[in-house]
Amino acid sequence: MFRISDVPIDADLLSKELINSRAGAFVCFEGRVRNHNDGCEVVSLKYEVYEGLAVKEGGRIIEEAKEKYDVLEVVGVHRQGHLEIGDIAVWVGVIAEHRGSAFEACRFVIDEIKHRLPVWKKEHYMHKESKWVNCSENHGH
Amino acid sequence: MFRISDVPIDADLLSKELINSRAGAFVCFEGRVRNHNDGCEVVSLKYEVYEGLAVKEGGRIIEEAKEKYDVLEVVGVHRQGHLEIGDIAVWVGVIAEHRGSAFEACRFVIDEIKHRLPVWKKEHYMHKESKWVNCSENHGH
Amino acid sequence: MKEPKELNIHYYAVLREKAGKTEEDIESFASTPLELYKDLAGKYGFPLDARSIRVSINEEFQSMDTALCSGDCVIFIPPVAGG
Amino acid sequence: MKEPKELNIHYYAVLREKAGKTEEDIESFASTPLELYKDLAGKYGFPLDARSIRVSINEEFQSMDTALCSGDCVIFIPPVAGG
Repeated sequence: MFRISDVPIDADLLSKELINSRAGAFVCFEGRVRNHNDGCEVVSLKYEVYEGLAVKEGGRIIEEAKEKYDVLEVVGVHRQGHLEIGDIAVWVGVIAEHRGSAFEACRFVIDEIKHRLPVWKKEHYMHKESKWVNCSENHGH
Repeated sequence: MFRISDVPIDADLLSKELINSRAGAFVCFEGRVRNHNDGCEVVSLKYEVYEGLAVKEGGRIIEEAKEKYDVLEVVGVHRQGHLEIGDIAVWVGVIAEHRGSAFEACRFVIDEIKHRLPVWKKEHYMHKESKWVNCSENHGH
Repeated sequence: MKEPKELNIHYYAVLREKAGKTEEDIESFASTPLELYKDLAGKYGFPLDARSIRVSINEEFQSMDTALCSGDCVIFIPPVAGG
Repeated sequence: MKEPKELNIHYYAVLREKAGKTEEDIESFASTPLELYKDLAGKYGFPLDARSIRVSINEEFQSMDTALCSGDCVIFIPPVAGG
């Protein structure tokens, strides 16, 4: 299950989707908005999401995780819109019989989300102009 | 912070102890009571804890994690007493600036807890006599 | 004689800001997303080199060398930054 | 002449069940936890070999060859199973 959310992510509610009496391990990851990035003070940020493709690609990532690791269930959610410091940007939860595969699958899903999901982040800073992360003219040079 | 709890572990409440505006990553692990172990149907279990030493040793594990990994805060709690299927037996939460160290520290803490904490588990089964896990006469043979 | 294709283009992030719109219908003689991107980058002053751009056609990732067809919905994907 | 040591022993898990008590004060001539464990295992029929047992003295893990002193609180640690 992968979703894009316009409203604050409720981690407690999401973890209730991951209940199974065979599960001995639950691992979750929350990506939160930090107050700094690359040495700049961040005050807030905006996530813009190409929702149709993001939902498809997120679903594919979760299916890949289920094929690759011995897990019972995987849930992922990414926020879009305006976020403040401390808000949850992305949430991934995994249940498995044993902890090894739960940790590995959770790590796999968040790594793939960061690389593959069509999501863009505009950071608003205290002391300089707002910027689309990774989208400056000199990116990669 | 490491604690032993006589009452059900409230994961949502614990995660609220891990709030820091520098944190970009929160990782948590829940160990839950499974309905089976080693092919036997488990109906419930009891954790007996040598509390004085467990609190000391758990605290040492958390200090080791903080020295070894670049994390902001670590919280761990282990239940004692009678638990039912699905109940949380142990909870570990970590916040860090980046996800890599949060995942690694969380994994380290739960692995060390399993090896080092003076905690014993008696499983009650559907179809055979209750047993202290790891404490049979033939253990390790 | 070569006819122009009718394409629906959506813009996101820095491309949306530069184009000043979220989407548009255009007629184009571009045969691939790569050609199309270069045309649009010239028109709107997109800051990103085509080498850092990926493309989605009809809601699936495709190569920048795919042949475009009339009716395609084309979305250029700047470097992502989710999570 | 060798005098017995006064020791406080606590029992956990399978040892508690076999001893039928959570703790007791005893007098013992055992010079190490290893000797003490063997004495108690004989008395109570503990199912675990001394090689699988660790020991805590005064709330710290110690070697099974540590010298015992009068007044020590000794707790034998069967193989753990937390988490």
